[in-house]
Amino acid sequence: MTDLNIIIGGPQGGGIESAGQIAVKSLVLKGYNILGSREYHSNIMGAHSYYHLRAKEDKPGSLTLPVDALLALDAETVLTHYREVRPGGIVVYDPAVKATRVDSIQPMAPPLKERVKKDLESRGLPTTAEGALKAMESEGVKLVGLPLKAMLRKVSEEAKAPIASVSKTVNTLGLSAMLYMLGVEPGYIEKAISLQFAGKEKVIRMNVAAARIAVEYVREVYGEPEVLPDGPHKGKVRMVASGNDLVAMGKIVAGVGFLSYYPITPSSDEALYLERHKYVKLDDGMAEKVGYDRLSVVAVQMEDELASINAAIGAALAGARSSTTTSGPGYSLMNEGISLAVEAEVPIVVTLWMRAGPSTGMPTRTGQQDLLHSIFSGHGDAPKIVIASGDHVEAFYDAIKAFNWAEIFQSPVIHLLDKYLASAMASLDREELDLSKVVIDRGKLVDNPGEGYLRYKITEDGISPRARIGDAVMYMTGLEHTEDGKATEDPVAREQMMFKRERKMRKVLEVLPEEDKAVLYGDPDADVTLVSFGSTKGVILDAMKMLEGKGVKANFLQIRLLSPFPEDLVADILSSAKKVITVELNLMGQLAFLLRAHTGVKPDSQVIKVNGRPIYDYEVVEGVLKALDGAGRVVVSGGS
Amino acid sequence: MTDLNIIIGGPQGGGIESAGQIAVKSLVLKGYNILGSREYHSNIMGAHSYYHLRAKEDKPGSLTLPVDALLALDAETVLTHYREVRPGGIVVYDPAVKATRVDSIQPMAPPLKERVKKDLESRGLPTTAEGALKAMESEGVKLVGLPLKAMLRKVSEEAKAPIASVSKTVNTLGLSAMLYMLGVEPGYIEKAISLQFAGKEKVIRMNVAAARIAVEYVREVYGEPEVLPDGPHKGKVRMVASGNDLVAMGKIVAGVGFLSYYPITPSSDEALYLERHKYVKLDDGMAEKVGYDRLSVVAVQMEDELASINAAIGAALAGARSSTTTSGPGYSLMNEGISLAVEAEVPIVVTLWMRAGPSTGMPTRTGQQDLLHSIFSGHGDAPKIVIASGDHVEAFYDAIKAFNWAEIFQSPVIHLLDKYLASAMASLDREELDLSKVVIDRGKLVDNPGEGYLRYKITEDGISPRARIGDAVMYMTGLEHTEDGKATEDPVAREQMMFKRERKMRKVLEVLPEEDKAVLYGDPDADVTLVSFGSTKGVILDAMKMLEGKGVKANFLQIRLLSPFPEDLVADILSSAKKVITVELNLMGQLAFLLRAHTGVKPDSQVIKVNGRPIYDYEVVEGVLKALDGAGRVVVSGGS
Amino acid sequence: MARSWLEYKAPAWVQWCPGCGDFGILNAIYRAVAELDIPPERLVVVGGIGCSGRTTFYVKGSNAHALHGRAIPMATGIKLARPELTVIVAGGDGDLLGIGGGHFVALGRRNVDITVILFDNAVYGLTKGQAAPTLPAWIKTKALTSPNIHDNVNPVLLAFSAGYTFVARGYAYHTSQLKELIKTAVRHKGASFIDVLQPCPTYNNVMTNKWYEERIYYVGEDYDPIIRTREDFKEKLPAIMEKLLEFGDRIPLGILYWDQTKDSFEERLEKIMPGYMQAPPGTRRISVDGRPIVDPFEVFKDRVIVT
Amino acid sequence: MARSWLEYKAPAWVQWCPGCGDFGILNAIYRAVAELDIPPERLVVVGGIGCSGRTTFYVKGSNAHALHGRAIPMATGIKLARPELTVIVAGGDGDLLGIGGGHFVALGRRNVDITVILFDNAVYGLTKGQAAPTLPAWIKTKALTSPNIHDNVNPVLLAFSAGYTFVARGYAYHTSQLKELIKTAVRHKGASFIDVLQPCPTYNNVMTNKWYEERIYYVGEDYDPIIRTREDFKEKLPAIMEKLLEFGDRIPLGILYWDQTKDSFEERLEKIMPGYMQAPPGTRRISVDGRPIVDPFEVFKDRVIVT
Ligand SMILES: Cc1ncc(C[n+]2csc(CCOP(=O)(O)OP(=O)(O)O)c2C)c(N)n1
Ligand SMILES: Cc1ncc(C[n+]2csc(CCOP(=O)(O)OP(=O)(O)O)c2C)c(N)n1
Ligand code: SF4
Ligand code: SF4
Ligand SMILES: [Mg+2]
Ligand SMILES: [Mg+2]
Repeated sequence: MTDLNIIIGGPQGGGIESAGQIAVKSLVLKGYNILGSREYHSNIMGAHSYYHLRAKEDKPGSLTLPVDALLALDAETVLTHYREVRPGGIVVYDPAVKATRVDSIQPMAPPLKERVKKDLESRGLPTTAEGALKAMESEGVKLVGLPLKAMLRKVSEEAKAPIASVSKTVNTLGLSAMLYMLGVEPGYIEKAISLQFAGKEKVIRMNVAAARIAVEYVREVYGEPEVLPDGPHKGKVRMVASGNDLVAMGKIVAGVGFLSYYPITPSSDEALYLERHKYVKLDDGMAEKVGYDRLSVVAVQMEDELASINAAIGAALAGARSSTTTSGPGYSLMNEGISLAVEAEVPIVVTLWMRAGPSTGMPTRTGQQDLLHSIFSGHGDAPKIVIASGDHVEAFYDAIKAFNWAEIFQSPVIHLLDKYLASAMASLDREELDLSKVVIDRGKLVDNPGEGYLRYKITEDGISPRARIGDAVMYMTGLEHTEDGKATEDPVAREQMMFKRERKMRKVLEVLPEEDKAVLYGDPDADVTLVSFGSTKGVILDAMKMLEGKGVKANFLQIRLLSPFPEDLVADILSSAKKVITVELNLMGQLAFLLRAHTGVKPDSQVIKVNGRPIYDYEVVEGVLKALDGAGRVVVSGGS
Repeated sequence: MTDLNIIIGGPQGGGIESAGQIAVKSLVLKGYNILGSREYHSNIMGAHSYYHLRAKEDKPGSLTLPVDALLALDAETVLTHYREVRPGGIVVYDPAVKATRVDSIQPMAPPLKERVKKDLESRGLPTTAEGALKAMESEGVKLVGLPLKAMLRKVSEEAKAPIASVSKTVNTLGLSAMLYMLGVEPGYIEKAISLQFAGKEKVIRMNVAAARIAVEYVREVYGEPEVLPDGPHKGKVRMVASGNDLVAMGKIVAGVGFLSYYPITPSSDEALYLERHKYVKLDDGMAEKVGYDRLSVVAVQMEDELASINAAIGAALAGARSSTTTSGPGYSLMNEGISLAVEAEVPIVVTLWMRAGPSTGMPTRTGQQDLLHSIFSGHGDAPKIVIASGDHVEAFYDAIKAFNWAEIFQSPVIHLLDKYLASAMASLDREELDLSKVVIDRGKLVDNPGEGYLRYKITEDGISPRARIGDAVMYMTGLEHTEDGKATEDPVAREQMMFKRERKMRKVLEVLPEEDKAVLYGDPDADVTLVSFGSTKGVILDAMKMLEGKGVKANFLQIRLLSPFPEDLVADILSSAKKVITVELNLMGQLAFLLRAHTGVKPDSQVIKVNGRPIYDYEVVEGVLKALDGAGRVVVSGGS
Repeated sequence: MARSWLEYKAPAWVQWCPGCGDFGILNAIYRAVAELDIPPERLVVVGGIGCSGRTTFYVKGSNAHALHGRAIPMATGIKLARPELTVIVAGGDGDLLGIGGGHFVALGRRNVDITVILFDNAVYGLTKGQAAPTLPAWIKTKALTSPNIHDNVNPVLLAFSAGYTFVARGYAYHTSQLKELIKTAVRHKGASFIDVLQPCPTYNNVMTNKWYEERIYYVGEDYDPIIRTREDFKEKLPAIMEKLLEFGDRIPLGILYWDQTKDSFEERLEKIMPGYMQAPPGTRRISVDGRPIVDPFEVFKDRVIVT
Repeated sequence: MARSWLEYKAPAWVQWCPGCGDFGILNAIYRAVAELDIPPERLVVVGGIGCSGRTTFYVKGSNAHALHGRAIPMATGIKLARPELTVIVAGGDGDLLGIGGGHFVALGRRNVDITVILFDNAVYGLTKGQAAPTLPAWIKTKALTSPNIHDNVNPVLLAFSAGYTFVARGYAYHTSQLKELIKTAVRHKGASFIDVLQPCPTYNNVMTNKWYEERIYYVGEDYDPIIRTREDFKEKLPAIMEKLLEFGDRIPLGILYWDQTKDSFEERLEKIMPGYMQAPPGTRRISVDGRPIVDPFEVFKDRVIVT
């Protein structure tokens, strides 16, 4: 069984992202499933960034530490990650960085500098990259030095291009050397390079040259490595996409007509991906069926998030499947619009990519801190639908379901995801994005409302027939209103409308299938039940297996629907749980809070992580073991 | 024991507010305690508005229905309130409105029209004001007709002013007639008029003339009424003020230096009252002590609530006691700023006057729907202090305490109140606003920070010495930061700051006295414990007495501090409760939710009200009785 | 003129104070849309929050009453989803220039085909008379506790600076002239703006009907605000700027600036996505027999890898 | 010139990309505040969110890094609480004219004595190159998937329209000229605005140093932007408008408009509350021996009733 873990680090703007993607593609081509994610600073150039990836035969649900190989494209990487490579692993680095002192590295965070210096000093090592390399070596890590400058000169010669213009291949040099050392045949690397730079022939040529030079060099110095066996996923049409990509894809598949957004990490890449595909040519057959041959999505960058949500509301009123995408700070600004969408019963989908807060916080780091904020967003009693996706596949389907639910229940739907899922890339099979599972349901949308149309007609399920603005005389308002949408302050009419809206949320719980509410993975009779939501899913599933190896039988309750909360279902499942441990990436234990509020179950322990890094499988294991040892709250803190 | 209940109704802009205030003042002058509140539409002129008041020897904690007297200045009032006068009560009206048909009253809410017509028809009465009067008469209400037109003509003669210019005294005519019929001597009414229009001699003269004419008329037609005995509160220096007024007063007493606001009901009147007193002359002794003789508060109307909160944050950074005031929609817009204030540890006070939502909702109606929204406002884990005032006196002190806490804990403090308290007037004794109870505590504010100052120094209690911007080189940011306020994404430094902020909230619970956290009123051994927060306090205290009359022994747990939640204290108190019933003015049972989340106690029943009107004493009684009968949720719906 | 203005009168009590300038604006809107013969269900009045915003309840249309300050973005969403509709924004000075100031500017940059009617009473009517952004400094209207110390913003200049392609000023009590302005604005393809001076007899006791009547005048026949070419712009600009800046003893009414050279946002969308107008997002089909019309493996080829 | 600009260099890694125009602006700020001899602890740089906003971490001062778009209101609160401080806002075009557009306009109306420096790179730098409000239409910078279909806003015209009393334009790489502009802006008592053209070599591959160098020029000695009287205004306005509007083949730099006739907001506050400046909210005492200094029954007489 292959389980390959890699970190590729270097300065922001130094090609870390593309090196990571080439690695991902090489390994996918080689037949593996991959999971890879980028950690980076809120900065354009120079700060430390790294790509963290894992390749397995089955689906990796989690990144992990330590890794098998570290590619360090600068001194900072060596000094940041030297404690994260397993004994027997390799580090690929440029010997030229050895002399670099910790203190001389400008971008390096001062607290990290202090920690590293202390550690190296305590080991009696110099506080330089060399010290860190020695520390690794002493722990059985193999040092693979690459004279990058000399190699670049070679690339320049081969590619017949000046050094300056080939200097960008430095990441390819390092990467190819590392992959080759790990047993990936050069052919895969070269194919991955071609895929990565598709359409840019010159760039491909230069990078392929670099790859060859690197491979040659390491072969010469370290000999032919053992070949990594091929993975089982060869000869297939697959997809490699990030969470951001998959949500954009889901929206387009769902028929989104309008996307408003204001740039913000980590949501912008969703908008960007959607914009790349905002104009789709339909094949003739389909064109005939739908009556147009070019599907155009109006994607508008608005002046702020207030505008984004209100424009999305406007487009939804006019009949478009309408959405906006943002993260915490933007969502805070959308609160008022959310409350309007509740009161006025407007079907919009708000994709909320959580990142580390409060406030501007750490814009490019992950977290699950917006759970309660999103549920209780918007003043007044403003119930809404909140769904959290556990992984890439769910992200895709949920993006579609969110539109269905928005229209069926005439309610804002908040689709909760996080920075980790946003940037994490996963390999997917065709069957995983199975359109035959996808239904487009627009609920009570009526094309011909007719005379005397009442937008807010009181009905048993609380849902009124919905006409598009432009198809009937009607009135829509955020003021309390009578059935015809006219403002009223009548106490009785008011109460009626409050209860109408409440009924809709009851209906949500009635109508949604269990798998969209809460799902129990593993043996119902396990000794311990882990409860979580969102992107921890894969991590917890992986950790469950590891726990089993340690003799702990755990199962996992994934809460999918956070609002309205499926209290009966969850209470029912938890009623037979022997021990309940929540796992979440926030400080206050927001899910634990919600659980107790809705079911009365107070988790026996909480495992939390708040340092802005994704949680790793071994941390869940560690957390659970400590919890079983009696810890009330376990804080895990891995990652750089 | 006097218990006088009155409703004065008429069109908005028709002097209802001033009639109400004259009534209040007359009864205060007469030695009573009063509570009076105005119900009105979000409209400038013409819609139905009414003043609802109660006078007692002891403090009325609640308004109630039915009333003893109804003054109906138009047909709509008759038709809106005819079911709200007790048998034996009186209705003062103008016979000229009798013929007015329900259908012809434009401003009247269509659903109300339907209900009234149905009711009158079912009684076999005409669907006119006359029908409603007959209905009242048949139930033993005494009809007191006033020929207002003729009386106005008389006022015009007496005041030697044209009809048009005296027409505004129509409310005084009706009011004086009613008060006189209820036994209030004309002298009090006239004195109240002089107080109400202090400084406007002509207006006073005209209204006094009107009062005399009215009294004369009713004396002639109905004879001399029995005189209402004087109340016990005579010969005192008292205050009659609304919740809005008292919060503004509290802020000024607390030393507020900066108030930013954007107009919104029901907060605007707080800002308006503060603006009236923003420039205060100090006496010479005090001037010498503080070094200035004119205290000036910078009160700025900003361009929106985003600006309000950020300007307030700026002023707080610069060392001012700084505040902003708003209601739901504005608060939604402040979410991002709140999150910043949490992350950057800025002491600001946000006064949140709740009104009926969601969205624009019913701007001038009351509710307690923003409890969870305020607690979870702002993305990220953004813990803050939330305190709710139960009555006028608490509102005053809490406004002061909020500033102390904001500065002691370097945190935003949300002061929760509602529209009902905002506009309700209460009489207060000097001892109730006792300055000897007031301390000004600025926490760790340092005047001379010195070299090497660290704004976010890690301390045991999580609280760092705070210097004003302008007194030291420093850095303040909403990004995660190191002790010196520089942005960092270091995982360890990040975690440290998260825990630092968490410790502060723990400290709040440690430091605050119990009376500011949760207070149990009544016999700890009662059969049923009512739990509530905010302005229901007086109502519940009144209802407890009524329940006792019905053989139900209830006590009342008022939750004052909603965040951080005093879970141990509340759990402890509730642990001996026999039956728990929450009372709150929102749909989802927000306090009940919070209670269960924090203490595990699921209330046996919930009494809720969502129609935008304040809850009345008899409704609490009714709710509790039904709850004791086994109802899980009781919705009460009184009021017009 | 197929329709009577009465067809646009919604069955609702009009809640404004007696003598309020809003009545004049409402009448002008009734008459303009009637003369333009817009079917009520194709007419979208998007209102802000304020006395002015209530217009949405009084004009029979397919209307939306937005949040305070957010009428413009909501209208933008509606218009871009259904470009065939007539979209009019009705908002107050607090609404459009205070809390909504950022959107006001952004609409100019977008030039979406929306007509913005500013109910300019220089006060916050519905919240009881506070100073609005158009209230000149040092005026103390009755609800203020001290004189206004903010300068007033000049709405027509701001609109011009922001990029509106049609900028006009009207007077609330001059219903027929205002009606003509509205008609022209609605016909203009792009972001059009009408600053309507609107007395608020209840709260603005300074800028009264009398105050305005002493100052307003209509720009004459000789005044040419129309830009047909870039050269026009250079040439006519000084006169236009003079009018845009004039606000004091004399206040010009009429069309002040009209740039006919620019594409609307919808036209620009059509340029980058030909076909958009024919199958706009609001009304196009998004499924066939309840199934999606695009397959991810066909459309998102950039993410497909054949192993 | 008591201080060296080095005294203002905060000990922090400056995170901008190599060649970024922001370095030039930062240097100009260092030198301006040094020459103005402002003690670092009295200097308040309020930054927005963006590459530009990071300036707060690089200038030694008593600084605040605000929310995206909210630097102006935060600066307003700081300045009004402590009018004796020097307050400079540093923000991007997205920050100040996009999400912060409403506040940008409002500051003009208030004329608070704040200097706003716009880092105008026509893109959203920190979020990876999206179009900013100052990017002209139909340009397709590298991060865009299709050409920009928004018109660009003209920052100096907008500032003028909003009421800023000092409006200038500088160029990021012209450090010494920019330094002089900043000094004059800081000295000006009122809302001052400097639009600094700032190449973003990483994302704006159209409006490059070369692009700017081909277009920019300094207004000459003969150009007189100073308004000393209301008559001045009338007389000089045509020339001023021409400069404010000029942005294309030629882009004027220098002081474009300078109105010296208006009181700052602080001065207006002092007019309605004499004594405000002497005992401003930020620093005045609010208690004596831990007790309040006002008694409600003395101050709020309007609510007192003697029964
Ligand atoms: C976010 C928010 N803040 C404040 C309000 C309260 N509010 C309602 S109307 C209004 C201003 C009205 O003034 P304007 O826009 O000039 O309209 P007018 O009433 O004068 O027509 C305000 C501040 C609100 N509804 N929402
Ligand atoms: C409410 C909110 N929305 C979005 C963002 C994300 N964001 C950070 S910087 C930025 C724009 C930066 O552009 P600009 O203001 O032009 O500054 P520059 O980086 O170009 O200097 C955005 C949108 C945010 N921080 N907060
Ligand atoms: S307050 Fe003013 S603007 Fe509002 S309805 Fe009355 S007169 Fe009109
Ligand atoms: S992205 Fe542009 S503006 Fe930001 S630092 Fe880099 S060059 Fe400068
Ligand atoms: Mg107005
Ligand atoms: Mg920028």
